[in-house]
Amino acid sequence: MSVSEAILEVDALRVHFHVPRGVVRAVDGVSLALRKGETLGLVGESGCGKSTVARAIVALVPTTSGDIRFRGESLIGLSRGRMRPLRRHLQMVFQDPYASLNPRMTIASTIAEPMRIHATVAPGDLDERVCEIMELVGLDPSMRRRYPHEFSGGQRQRIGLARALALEPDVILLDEPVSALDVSVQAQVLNLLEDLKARLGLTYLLIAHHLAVVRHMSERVAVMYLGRIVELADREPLYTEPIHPYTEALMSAIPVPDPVVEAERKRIPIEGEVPSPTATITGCPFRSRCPQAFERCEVEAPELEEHRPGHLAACHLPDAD
Amino acid sequence: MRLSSFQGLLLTLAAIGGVFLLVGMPPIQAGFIVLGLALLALPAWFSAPVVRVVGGALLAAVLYLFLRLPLPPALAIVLAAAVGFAAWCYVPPRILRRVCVLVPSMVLLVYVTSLLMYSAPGSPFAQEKAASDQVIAAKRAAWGVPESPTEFFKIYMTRVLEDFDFGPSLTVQGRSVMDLLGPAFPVSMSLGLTALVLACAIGLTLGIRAGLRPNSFADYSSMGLAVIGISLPNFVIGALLLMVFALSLGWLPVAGWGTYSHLLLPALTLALPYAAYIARLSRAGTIEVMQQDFIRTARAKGLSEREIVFKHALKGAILPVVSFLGPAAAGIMTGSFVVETLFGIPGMGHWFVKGAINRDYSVVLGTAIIYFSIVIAFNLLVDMAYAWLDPRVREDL
Amino acid sequence: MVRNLLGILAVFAAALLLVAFTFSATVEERAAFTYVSGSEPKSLDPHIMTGQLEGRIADALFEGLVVRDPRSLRPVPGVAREMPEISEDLKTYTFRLRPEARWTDGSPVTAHDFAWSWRRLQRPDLGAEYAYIHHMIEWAEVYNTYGVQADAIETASEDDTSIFEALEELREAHPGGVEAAAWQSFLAEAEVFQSLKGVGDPVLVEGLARSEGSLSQSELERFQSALRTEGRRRRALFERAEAHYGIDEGMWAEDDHTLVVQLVAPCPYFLDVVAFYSSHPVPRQVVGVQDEEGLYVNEQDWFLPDKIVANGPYRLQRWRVNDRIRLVRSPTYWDAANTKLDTIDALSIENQTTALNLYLTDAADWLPGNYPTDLVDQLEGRPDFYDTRGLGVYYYRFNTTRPPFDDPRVRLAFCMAIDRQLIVDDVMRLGQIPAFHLVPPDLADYGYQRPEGRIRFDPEAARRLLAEAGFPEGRGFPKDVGILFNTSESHKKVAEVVADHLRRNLGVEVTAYNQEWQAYQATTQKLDYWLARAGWIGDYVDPNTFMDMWVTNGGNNQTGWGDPVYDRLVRSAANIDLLVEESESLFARLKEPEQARTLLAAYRDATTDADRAAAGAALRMHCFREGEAILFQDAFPIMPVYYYVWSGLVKPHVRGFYARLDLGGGTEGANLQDIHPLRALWVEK
Amino acid sequence: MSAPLLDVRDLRTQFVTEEGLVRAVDGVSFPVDEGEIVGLVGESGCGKSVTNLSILGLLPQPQGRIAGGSIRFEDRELVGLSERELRKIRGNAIAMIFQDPMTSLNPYLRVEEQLAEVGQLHLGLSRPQAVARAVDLLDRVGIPDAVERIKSYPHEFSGGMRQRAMIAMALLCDPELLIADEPTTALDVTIQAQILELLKELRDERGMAIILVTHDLGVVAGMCDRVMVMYAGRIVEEASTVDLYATPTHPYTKALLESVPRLDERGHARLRSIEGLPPRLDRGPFDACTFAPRCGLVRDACLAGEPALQAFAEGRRRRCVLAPEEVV
Amino acid sequence: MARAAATLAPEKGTSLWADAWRRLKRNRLALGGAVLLGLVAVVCFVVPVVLGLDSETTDPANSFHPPDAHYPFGTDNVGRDYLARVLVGGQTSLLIGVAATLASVLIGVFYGSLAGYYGGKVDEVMMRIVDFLYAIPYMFLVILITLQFSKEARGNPLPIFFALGMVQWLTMARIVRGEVLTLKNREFVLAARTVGAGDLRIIFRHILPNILGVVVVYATLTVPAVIILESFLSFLGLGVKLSWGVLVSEGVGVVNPIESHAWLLLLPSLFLALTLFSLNFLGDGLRDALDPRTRR
Repeated sequence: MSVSEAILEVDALRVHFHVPRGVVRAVDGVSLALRKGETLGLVGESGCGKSTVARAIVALVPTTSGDIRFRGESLIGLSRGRMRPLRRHLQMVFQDPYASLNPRMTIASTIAEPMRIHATVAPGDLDERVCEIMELVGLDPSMRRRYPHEFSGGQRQRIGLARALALEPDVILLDEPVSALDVSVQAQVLNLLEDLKARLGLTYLLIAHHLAVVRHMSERVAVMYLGRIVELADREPLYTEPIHPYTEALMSAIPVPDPVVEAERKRIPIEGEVPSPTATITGCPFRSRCPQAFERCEVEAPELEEHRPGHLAACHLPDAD
Repeated sequence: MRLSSFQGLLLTLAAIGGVFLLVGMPPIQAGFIVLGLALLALPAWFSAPVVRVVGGALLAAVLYLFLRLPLPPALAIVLAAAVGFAAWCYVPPRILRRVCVLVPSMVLLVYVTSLLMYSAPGSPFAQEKAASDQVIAAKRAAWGVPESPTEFFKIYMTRVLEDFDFGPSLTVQGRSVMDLLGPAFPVSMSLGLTALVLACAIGLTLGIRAGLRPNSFADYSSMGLAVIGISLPNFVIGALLLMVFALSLGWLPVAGWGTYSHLLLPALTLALPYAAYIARLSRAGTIEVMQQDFIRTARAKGLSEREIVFKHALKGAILPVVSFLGPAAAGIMTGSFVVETLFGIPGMGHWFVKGAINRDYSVVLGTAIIYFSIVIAFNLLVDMAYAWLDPRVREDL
Repeated sequence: MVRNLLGILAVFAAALLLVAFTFSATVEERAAFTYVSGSEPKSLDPHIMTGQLEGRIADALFEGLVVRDPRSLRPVPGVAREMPEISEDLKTYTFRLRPEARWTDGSPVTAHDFAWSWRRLQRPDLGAEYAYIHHMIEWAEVYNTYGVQADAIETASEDDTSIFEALEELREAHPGGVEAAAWQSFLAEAEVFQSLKGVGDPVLVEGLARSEGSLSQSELERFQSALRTEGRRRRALFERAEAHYGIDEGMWAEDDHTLVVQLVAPCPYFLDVVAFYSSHPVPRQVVGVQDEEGLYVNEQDWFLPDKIVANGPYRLQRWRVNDRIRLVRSPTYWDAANTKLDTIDALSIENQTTALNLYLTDAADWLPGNYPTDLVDQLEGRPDFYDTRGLGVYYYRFNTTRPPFDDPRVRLAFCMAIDRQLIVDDVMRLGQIPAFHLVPPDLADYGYQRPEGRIRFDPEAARRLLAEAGFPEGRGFPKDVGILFNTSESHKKVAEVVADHLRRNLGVEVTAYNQEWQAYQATTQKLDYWLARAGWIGDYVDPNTFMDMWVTNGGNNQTGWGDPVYDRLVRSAANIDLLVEESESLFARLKEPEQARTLLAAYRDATTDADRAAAGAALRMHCFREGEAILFQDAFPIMPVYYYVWSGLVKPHVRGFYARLDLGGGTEGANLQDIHPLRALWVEK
Repeated sequence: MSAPLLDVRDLRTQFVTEEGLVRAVDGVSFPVDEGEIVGLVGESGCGKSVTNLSILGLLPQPQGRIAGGSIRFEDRELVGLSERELRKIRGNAIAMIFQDPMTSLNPYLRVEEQLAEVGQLHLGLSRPQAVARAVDLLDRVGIPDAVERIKSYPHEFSGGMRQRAMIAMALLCDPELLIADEPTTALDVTIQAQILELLKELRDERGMAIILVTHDLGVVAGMCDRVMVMYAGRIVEEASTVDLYATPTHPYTKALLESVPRLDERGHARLRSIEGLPPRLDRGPFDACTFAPRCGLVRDACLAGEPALQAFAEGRRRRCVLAPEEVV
Repeated sequence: MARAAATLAPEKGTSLWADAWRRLKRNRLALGGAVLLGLVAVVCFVVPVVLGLDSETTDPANSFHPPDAHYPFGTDNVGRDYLARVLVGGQTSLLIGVAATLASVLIGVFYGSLAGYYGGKVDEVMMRIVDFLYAIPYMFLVILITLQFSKEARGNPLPIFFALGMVQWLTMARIVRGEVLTLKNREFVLAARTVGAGDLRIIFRHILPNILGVVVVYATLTVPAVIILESFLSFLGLGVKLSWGVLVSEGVGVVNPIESHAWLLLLPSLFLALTLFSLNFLGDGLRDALDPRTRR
């Protein structure tokens, strides 16, 4: 595998929110590099901060510290004017296809809006361009004067994708793109995503809690827990030889649609639930649920280190072995 | 453009000040108001420790003002300081933050009300026969009502802070504001509470009945009945009630105050519009609650419809009503002018209207302060009731 | 479920319990006599109060030297043992007080109490609105007003510049002299007229009257020095009055039971004034508290139930604001044996319908006028309804300083365009008399012999006049003209009909609009109106109570109109001696100078005091006639509409209530001032 | 073999809406035996939840109604049973747990109250007895420190604990049948695993039957003895779990299985997608196979009429005109 | 790639407004309200012009004329045609209601959306100011503002609606702010931000159209509140020259046991009640139609 350039780099990103009961460390020191043309999967349970990472990248939430670089250029602290042209190349698709479209706008204006804002297309050509994009995502252009509520979930997700594609971006952040869809429609959207990537040479950051989807789509996968990345590796090594006990447990918890396989699988039970996001944590954040935790985990937070080539994990276990 | 919050404040205040200047308010007055608003806004920037200190100090100061009257000064200071200290230690910042806002609010209220009063034509000293400037000036000096509202504000605040004296009424000779409002308060309280109970009883019955079967006959008839309450001014309703129950049937007295029978018609008149609002709110509340998943759970448990409504749905259904009760109570206790006039009741509503109409500045300020206090008190009550009903907000209180 | 329901019920019950707990009224027995008093009394201090409803209660609580006989309303002895001795020249009244008169605290009512009280009424720092009612007494006006006027002229109060200084500034600003128009507006702005009220100095009189041409520097200088002199004069006089009024001059207590009053000039209505509530004694032991520096401090709340000491037939037992005042029979009253009602309730009810409902449901025995006016037709036929002509006039003021009403022709046109007969017959419907003059016709000595005015209902003539003034068929007439009235159903009715008449008869669009009382007063006093509704009810039965309103810049004038001739006439009526000197300059400008000269000659030549008094009285009436001629033949500063009628409902079991007066000798009279003394009432069931 | 615990026959449930008559469930029949876990799988809107609500007579009123068919539970006919009688069964012999434990518990009442009332209602227990029983069950479903925690309000519980509390509530009266309507959809996978494990244990322990409604084929695979696949208000295929996954004989089932990415997949096979959308149920009744418009194997026979649900092997039924072999 | 526009001819979609309208049309009560309201408005504004009715000409000799063929509504206390007065009064009442509501909507939406959109401390401060204004008795705010203009106004409704608008905007601001607060974190707003939309575009294109429903509902319910408040001012004598409030408060004077000229109260009350009844039902219907949460 040739070492491709990193198109998007996230470096020691922290996003903290102040709430009445304290500080939520939604993202607490995440570093990622997205290589051009790849799909990086970001998985984790709800509240682990995976969506916040994406939102921080597109500046929907303010960054507490750390750096985000797009094509080597830092996006942090940029003025609005400098940010706008860069932002064009960085688009996002949201989870809920019902909430992510303005119900009062026709889908033509929804898709055209980014082009209007950035004036990438002459106003006279907008309509035509909208039709093109709609065809690209598999929608019938003659429906462009309709409103979102007249579409099904899968179609809406296509519209959301069309909006993201309107600016011909390089990177698309996919925030749980199929989790709200029915199974049969999921496949349509996933296939479409793959096709588009191939056709347009896109780079994806795929955020999902569904490990199977991530496995299906991504070249590399990062697992998050409590605002941190606990493991980051190429797909196959991660799924076949996970290092972090959390990754392992997570995978074992996912049922496989095959009774024969299911019957044979051994489950790694993890007890309890994710600690409160406002709690201050010493040591390894996972230790309260980790079946293999030992003394060191109590006191020292493990760093994300390369334990095998290209396989990073934040765990003391490999050292202990 | 994302504003920093402080920039936002400055911008907001500057905009408000600008609007005032634009409509021709003297710069000093605009300045005072903006300053007051700034004081009002400032606690938003206080961190918890600052809130504790400022809130505790303000609490102590206010307490001192009260305690000093019956107690020797040294004792008052000690007591107030002790309570302030205790507040600093134990009272949650959320409540102290309220204190931080309340005190400047009260002061600003007095100032803004003074400005409003002064800007209305006429003065409390107007009489039918034009008096000479000298006589008027002498009267103004004697009553502590100078020509400038800012000066008046200073005099008034000094009087209140030093003697806890809300001043003499300027148009009812020989009576202080306390003399006038003191006896009127329990009257309004009796009337208001009765009306409130009536309003809740009627409103909840109609609203819940309607909400349980939306778009049914029960719904239409209940809401139709309720909407009557807000479709006519209450002086018309009062007059009609009077016509029927007092004049035609002779069951109840036509006017006056003294026996419980005097209470019923005015309370009903006062209650009807509020009953209508309550009906509306509880209808919406009921509809919403009845669609909740936990109602389905309750059904799946085998509970009877009655148990479901009264045990599981009721609390949620009346929550919107509860938050309406704060403003409603304030409105009911003070907005009864029409009812008082119609039924000859010596309540507070009279002073809310007559104070302004007679330009009785001290009465106006007195009523404003009372209203403010009632609003605050009822908001607190409502918050408590809300927390009692909804455990989820208890921690936020 | 039960818990939830119980919870709600418990909250309700707790709230209702709180109601029961705070329920503020004790159930009171109905009073022997209850009447609807109207709005809440603003004060029960007889020197401060100005309203009829307050006066009614004051008359029950306090007793003056003379009181009104309930049947005839003529003055009869009250605290005075008998009617006063009146000197031959009609200027000195000597009252002898009953020794048995007592205050409710048991102390005797003495002449010193009256002297103290009457002096208090004039105290400049009391600011009593009705102080002027005693101004016929020697030194009273001086004590009441000269100090303040001298202040205004000469000494600058802290932030206000004095007239004198303002004049200095004016002179410096206009080295070449001042235009008359600018001069007049300066005078008005500095309120010079008010401060120089009654000035005799010819330089000042001439200066004040200058309304054409301009004033040169030297004239201004002369004016200024005369002003300085006048200020000094007033200061000196004030100091004298302050030292002596009520002590040994003007009016004083000769001994504990003798009060001597000296009038400036004979005053035929003086005893009426003595019976008026402003002349009631107030308890100096309660009212006048002496502070450390030896100054009298006026207690503001001395008349509240727990403090009041009074000398009248009733005591104030309870006063619940906005509800009722409870009066009980006073055992210390000298004539307590003849007070018949044990308790009286005066209800504060403003709403007319509520008042009527209370009366109709027998919760009140007397409803003086306070019923919905639209019900007149229905009420008139009832046996318990009464009505009587009243001593009051309903009129509109013109703002004569604001075009187009600065043109008397426009004012007259307006006056002639409204159909008063229709207003009284179909709008008011109580038998009111259409008014074309100011003074009501029932003043026996005067009313029926006054000069014809030019006002009548004549739309044709009115249109002609308006055309002459430059508004043919109302064309070009300002569009924004409005008729101001103070908020009230019945004023509104009249104003709307008047506006309609003006529209139909003159073709001018005028809007009737209202302001509530406080704003209305400010607006009319600042002359910020076009046409404003007003009414005046005589304080005593004499033309003077109407005529003295219209003197230049008088407190009740508020039209901007003024005429030096009129002013002199009114002043002369108050003191005929002023006419004896230099009368020709005035007579030359009268309508009937010959008659005036004849009357003056008779006055001069009178040999006996009685003759002289009779001639003086006739001359006085002539002054009023001439004055009214100015008002209604030339100037029309006001538009009279009708003379009042009083009416009300009184239960048949109420006795001692006289809607018609028994004037003796079988003649009946109208109860012009709607006075029904409470002390005389009783109830027969 | 004795009569099944629950026997649903030709159930037809309809809703009257503004758009028209919605035949949400149209001729559904299935038995549930004692101690059996039956999976009901399908996409949203296929009628699986409505089927369950129909069983307990919990259809939203006044729009919903059972238009036909029969539901026999322990030899009693539930359709047409009075509300009063139905209430005796609900929460007692048949209990139900719902998808979102966040909203399915009453936020205004303590957990104690919500649990105890069931015991008081159905078992005639006194309040303290009912509470004690509730504590026992909370303990059983794995809530630590149940004596104390039972006094909490639902919002003080985490999502997993709430679902455990819901399960405890359902188990209070030892129901013969537990209907679990998407019990883990709102939960994280690790919690989902715990809850599913718990349900399985409970079944083993108490021998109650469970109807497990879900859209997740993986959940079914690990849990159920028998699976019914629903589509557009109908059962299109029914089989034992093992058979169904091994040899899906309905094109829809097959497509469904092929359209989900699997965790254990090797290689990067393209997912099979089912084009189009399920039919709108307010457009019925249908005179063709409802899946025909989306079916890759559609032929004329499919459009001629609606195929019936027919048994073709031991314990297997399907609704398709094609031969099973044509599909596999 | 030139494609004939004809082949692209789009189908017209139905907007949510159209949907709401369809739902509203099903709500017979609301529709009845709307029709009635329209009828009242048309009658008030058209009939006086068409019939040339005169509400000012007095004829005191003919006062309290009961309704008959010539005077369908009778005459008032100075003999004016009561039909004309009721209708012309209706014009003022409706105008005041609508105008004051518009004023409150403009101020409230502006203020509320700023507070909600910028959120955080700005929101806290702005809402604190609103809370503060709430604590001033609105009654004498209205009275004092009305007094302020009593001279210039002379029965002109302008200051009254200004005064009423000034007190009504507070609730509107609160409602709008609440809606904006939830909307601004909705994904479609976030999506707009990620494509680079500016604050103004987001407020005007994405947020305001979505709160319009709530605003319309609340505005419909504000109109009756304003009309009632105006009648209260009329009761105090602070009202306008002629409105339903004026007529009704005058009419109340006839409720007494002596003789009731009942039509003087009943006819304007009927119009007032019908209007408010319709507005309330229309408002409730709109809420049901526009706000899917309370919809069944």
